[in-house]
Amino acid sequence: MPRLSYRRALTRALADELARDDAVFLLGEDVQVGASMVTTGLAKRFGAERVRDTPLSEQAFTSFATGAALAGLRPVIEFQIPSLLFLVFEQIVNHAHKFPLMTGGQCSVPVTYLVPGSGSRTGWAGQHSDHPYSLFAHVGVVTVVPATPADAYGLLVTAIRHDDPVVVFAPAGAMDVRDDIDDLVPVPLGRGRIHRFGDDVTVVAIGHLVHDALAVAEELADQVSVEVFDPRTLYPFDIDGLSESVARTGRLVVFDDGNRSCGMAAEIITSVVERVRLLAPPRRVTRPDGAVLPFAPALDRAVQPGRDQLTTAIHLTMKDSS
Amino acid sequence: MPRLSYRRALTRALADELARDDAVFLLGEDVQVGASMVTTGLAKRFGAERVRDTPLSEQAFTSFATGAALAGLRPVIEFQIPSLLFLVFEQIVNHAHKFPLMTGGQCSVPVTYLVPGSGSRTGWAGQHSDHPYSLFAHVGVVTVVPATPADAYGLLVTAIRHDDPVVVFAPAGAMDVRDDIDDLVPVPLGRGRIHRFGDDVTVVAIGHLVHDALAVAEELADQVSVEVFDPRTLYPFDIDGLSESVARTGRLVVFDDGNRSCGMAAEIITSVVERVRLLAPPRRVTRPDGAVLPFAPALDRAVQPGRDQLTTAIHLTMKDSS
Amino acid sequence: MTEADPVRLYRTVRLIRRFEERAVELVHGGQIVGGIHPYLGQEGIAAGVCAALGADDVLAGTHRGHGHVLARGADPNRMLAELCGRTTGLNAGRGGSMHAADLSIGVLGANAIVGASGAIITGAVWARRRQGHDTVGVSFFGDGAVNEGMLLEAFNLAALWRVPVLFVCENNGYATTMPVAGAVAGSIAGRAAAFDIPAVEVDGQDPEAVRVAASAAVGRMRAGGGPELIEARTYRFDAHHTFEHAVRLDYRAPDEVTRGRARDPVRIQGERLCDTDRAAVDAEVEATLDAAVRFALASPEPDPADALTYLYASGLTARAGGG
Amino acid sequence: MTEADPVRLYRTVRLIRRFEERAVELVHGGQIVGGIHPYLGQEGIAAGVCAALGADDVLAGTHRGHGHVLARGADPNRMLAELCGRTTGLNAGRGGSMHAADLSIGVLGANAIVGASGAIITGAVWARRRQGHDTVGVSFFGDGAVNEGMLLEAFNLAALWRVPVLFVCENNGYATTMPVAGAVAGSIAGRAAAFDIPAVEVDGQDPEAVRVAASAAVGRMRAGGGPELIEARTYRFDAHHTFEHAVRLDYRAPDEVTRGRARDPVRIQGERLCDTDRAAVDAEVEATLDAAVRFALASPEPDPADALTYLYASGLTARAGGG
Ligand SMILES: Cc1ncc(C[n+]2csc(CCOP(=O)(O)OP(=O)(O)O)c2C)c(N)n1
Ligand SMILES: Cc1ncc(C[n+]2csc(CCOP(=O)(O)OP(=O)(O)O)c2C)c(N)n1
Ligand SMILES: [Mg+2]
Ligand SMILES: [Mg+2]
Repeated sequence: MPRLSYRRALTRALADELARDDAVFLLGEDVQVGASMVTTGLAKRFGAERVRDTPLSEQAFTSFATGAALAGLRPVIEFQIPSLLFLVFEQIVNHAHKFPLMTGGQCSVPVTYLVPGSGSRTGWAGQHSDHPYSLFAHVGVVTVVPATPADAYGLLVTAIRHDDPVVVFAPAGAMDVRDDIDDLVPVPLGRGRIHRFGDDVTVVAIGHLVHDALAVAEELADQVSVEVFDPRTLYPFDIDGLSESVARTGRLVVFDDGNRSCGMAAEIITSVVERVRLLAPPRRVTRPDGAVLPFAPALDRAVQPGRDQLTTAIHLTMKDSS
Repeated sequence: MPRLSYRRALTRALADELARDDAVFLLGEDVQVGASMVTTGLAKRFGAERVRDTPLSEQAFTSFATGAALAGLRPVIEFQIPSLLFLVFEQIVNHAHKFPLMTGGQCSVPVTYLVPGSGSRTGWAGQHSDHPYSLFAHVGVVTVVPATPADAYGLLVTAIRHDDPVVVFAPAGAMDVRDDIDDLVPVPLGRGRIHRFGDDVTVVAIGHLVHDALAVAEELADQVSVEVFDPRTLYPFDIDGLSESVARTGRLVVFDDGNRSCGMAAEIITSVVERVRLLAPPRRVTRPDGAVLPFAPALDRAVQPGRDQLTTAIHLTMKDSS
Repeated sequence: MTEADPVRLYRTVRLIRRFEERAVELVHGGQIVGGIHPYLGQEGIAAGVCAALGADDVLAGTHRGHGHVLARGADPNRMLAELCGRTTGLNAGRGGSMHAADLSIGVLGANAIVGASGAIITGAVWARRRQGHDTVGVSFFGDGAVNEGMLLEAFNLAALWRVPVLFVCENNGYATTMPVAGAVAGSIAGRAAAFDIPAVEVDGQDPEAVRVAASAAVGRMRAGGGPELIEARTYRFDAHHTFEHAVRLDYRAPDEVTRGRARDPVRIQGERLCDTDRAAVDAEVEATLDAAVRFALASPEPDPADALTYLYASGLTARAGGG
Repeated sequence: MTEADPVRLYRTVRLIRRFEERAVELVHGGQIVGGIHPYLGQEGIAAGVCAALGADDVLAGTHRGHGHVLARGADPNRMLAELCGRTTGLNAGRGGSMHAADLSIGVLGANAIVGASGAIITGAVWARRRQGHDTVGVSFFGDGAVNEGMLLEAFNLAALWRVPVLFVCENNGYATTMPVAGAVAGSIAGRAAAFDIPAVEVDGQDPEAVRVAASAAVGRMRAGGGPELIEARTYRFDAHHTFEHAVRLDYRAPDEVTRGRARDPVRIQGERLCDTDRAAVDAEVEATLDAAVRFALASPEPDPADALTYLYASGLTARAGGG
């Protein structure tokens, strides 16, 4: 049972898919030397033709990938910072996503957009600390946010094999998580995972926050029985799995590193209340509305959803229903 | 009491602000001849220096406006199609929106982004029919979607005078609405409006859908007493006004032309269930997940939320609670 | 280097001309919803360029895209059915005028976003060559597109990676109502030079001149050359978009329009045929288009229940929007 | 045309050099969180260009932006306090290394997005001139930025509207690990020529040469000229970012680095001073930086309760994220 880091799990997934399918290729900035420490060694093994360094022309290389996908390849783009997804939003949303319907089913666009280190990397400040996964769930691009090394491997592999565009967020807060992994296998899209069973409240935690949720659940173990649900894929979302959990616990708290308004937490809560009657009003712990992460570390932390806030939300939820 | 069209109300708001404040200027594509039929006559009256035609360089002219705003002006940008907001998403979200916090309060960025004819213009197909207001509510940029000529005037004026960036969506479905207007006055941000009082259910309708909701409410008048709430501003959202309404009716249906997942409807429902206990599960009538509008008119209509769907949702909501 | 074939070239420009005139009628008649950006006056460019291409080549067009699709050899029946939003259309009625595509003949599609096609075609050509095809690509765009950063980035990628893409700038003097001089600092050819992309200027109103320039460029690209740019000087005979037929926008002087229309690519190419040949082609084209109109209008409209078919190639089904 | 002032110019490059060396120490010491992009080796460019500016002028920098802010005359105490995330920082600790700004002296800020500042500065200069100021602007960017469409669009706007912006490309040979030759088709100067923007190349390691070129350009712009571009050839002495001090990325040959470091702008300008003058400046700079470090580290850290202060200039208060 090898011990694998989340970062290395991503490297393994890329290597395995590059080896398995000649149609797969990787492009991005500084991927040959592996500045992100994710693509390390891949250029040496697979060559500069399939592991391509790009100029700083994000819009062009994103659409270049769309064109290559239309011609039958399976590009994987690595973006160095989450906000680069803002810069190529047009190319992903208005082109890659829309081609199959607009052409009446003549084509598919199997591109994977990988963002290693999404969310806050302490000290990278306002323009480098976004966690914009909810934007892609809104436009309907498949969006995954793995929390563990096994899921990072399994979901990245699945994303690369998927026939539509997929955005893979690898949260900075999860990149150094290590895990004992028996077997590395593909993980299906749209299937959540219960990391911890509980009877009183279901906490839905996204990405790196899964680990914080598990820590809080342990802390509270003698007072509240907390179930921790990790959706893994945000779009499509495993509402059946979650509904089953909430039907048992009767209570829901969502722990989401995205902005509050129109974020995943709102989607999750709405999808649940459409189906399940709760014993207490649902709660969400998120970034504030319109969050911009300030540079100073204490402020950066203050803007991110924290364990204390989750603990409070769980206690309040229990109180509301007693 | 002059009869004014929504389109002319926008023209009037631009003209009044250009006349009132020399810091205001307008830029965009074909604004001098007024291809959108909104800026008609303004170049003649205010000159080509203040009503500026731009090359097709949306990213540059959007950031040009940011720079001009940093230097004390109040630019208004007209975008010809809603998806141009995807193309300049970086410039609005990562720059204009973030400057005040990142500089520690050294500046403000009072830019107005006006999109006349947002949503479906029948037959403009996949890349020209988006209604992406929820994206801006998520990132925390002030977002307004006026439904009536009076609000179109009042909210555009307020947007131009506002010290932060504001996106103004003028739905294609509302552009030709006409109204008797006694006085043209600024309308405050974040204040909703009840167009029709009712006792049984609160329907929150956004933009042009307000008029469809009112029609449905009339049709159902002898069976259900429907209250129609128009938020007018999506971010910041008038949750107090809406909570008051829902507290009276006990039931909530949201009628939203955006995509379903992580859309305004989800935010509205979540904000309400956080505060108010409902008599029946809330419902939303929206575009489907990941909507791309197909060209054929019948398909284009089928993807947009319709009156029949709203009627059904209202009936089901009443049934659920009886 | 493709052979001169005046009749074939005339047939193409004549087909596009009459197709567009029929399409405008159908817009006015309400059978085509949403209007079109007529290619009238620019027919020589699509015809001349496509005459220089081989079966393995690919192209991407613009919002003013009918000519590119037809010149590449798409079925006029299915093209017109697409504009009418019918299930028999090239895109099964899902794309319409601005997205008409036929991937089976290498037409990656018209594109409603100005400047977007350059990078897409660059990626497609690079991919096909990696797969062993001797593919070159064509990216059509207007004079307005050379101010879009995304297109200039594509110039850089194509030049850097020596991807054989022929960038064809259809300079009709205006971006909607914006004259080139008001929008383009420097020159269009200079935009190519900035990336070491060779550029030539050609009379876009002479289909044969366009074909000669294009096949020379394609020849150099097949011989291992990198991307090239052709600036085709042309004139838009009709409105930017048919909505202008209803709303008069004042930006082109009447005498300028008259002068512009005087150099007619269909007439210019037609004069290279003897009267009998020309009459034969004209009759053939009318018959083709009569059939196309009949085919399009007789074809079924899609069922609203199928509105989201094709949304996801993976077969993922989207959640409906109803309550 | 500004006067030559060797001492002043030396003071500036020396200040930046020692500031950066101190900052790197503070990064290693953990007092500066998140690391920095050191400007080491490129000091002559910021110093030379800013020596050519007047009080009404504005500039915008890059992710490697400390030098631009300091050369423009920002208070080293508040600059260092900003890097340490203190309330006394230029941005009250909200911006950090990549966003340091001082609008009171026309520094619109460093910018973490490559290629973004060109259009912003163009708008700011245009606006200030409309308000009656005789403002020119400077947009600093690296060699990697000339491949960003948004910057090329800005070239077009500035040239088209004749906005006097000096585009200064700091060509240090690499974009992170990507060599210029692998990223730039054509040439950097050619990118300017594409928009009819005059471009000159200058030795970025000679502060005086940069000043001369910049003030000539500024002079032409004040006399009514449009934008110009200066390509300053330089070399980055240290890592792309301090994270490289921990993770060795293999992309520059040791002897290349040695050769690059041999042409040191601080030494070059220092040799233009007599030993006593140079020693005096050196001592003055050390004293300034000793004080800056004391000031920064003695300054208070912001209160987490104020995390969202300044989010909205309008005073709008954002909804908190708690449950
Ligand atoms: C990126 C983008 N900006 C603006 C528009 C709106 N628009 C459609 S066509 C057009 C003018 C295009 O001019 P040009 O490139 O010269 O092509 P032409 O219409 O003259 O054939 C504009 C502004 C768009 N579709 N895409
Ligand atoms: C638009 C954008 N793309 C990528 C990045 C990540 N990044 C930061 S600096 C850098 C290299 C910039 O190179 P250059 O412009 O030459 O400036 P230098 O670092 O050499 O001073 C990259 C790729 C970014 N910040 N912004
Ligand atoms: Mg044109
Ligand atoms: Mg560089």
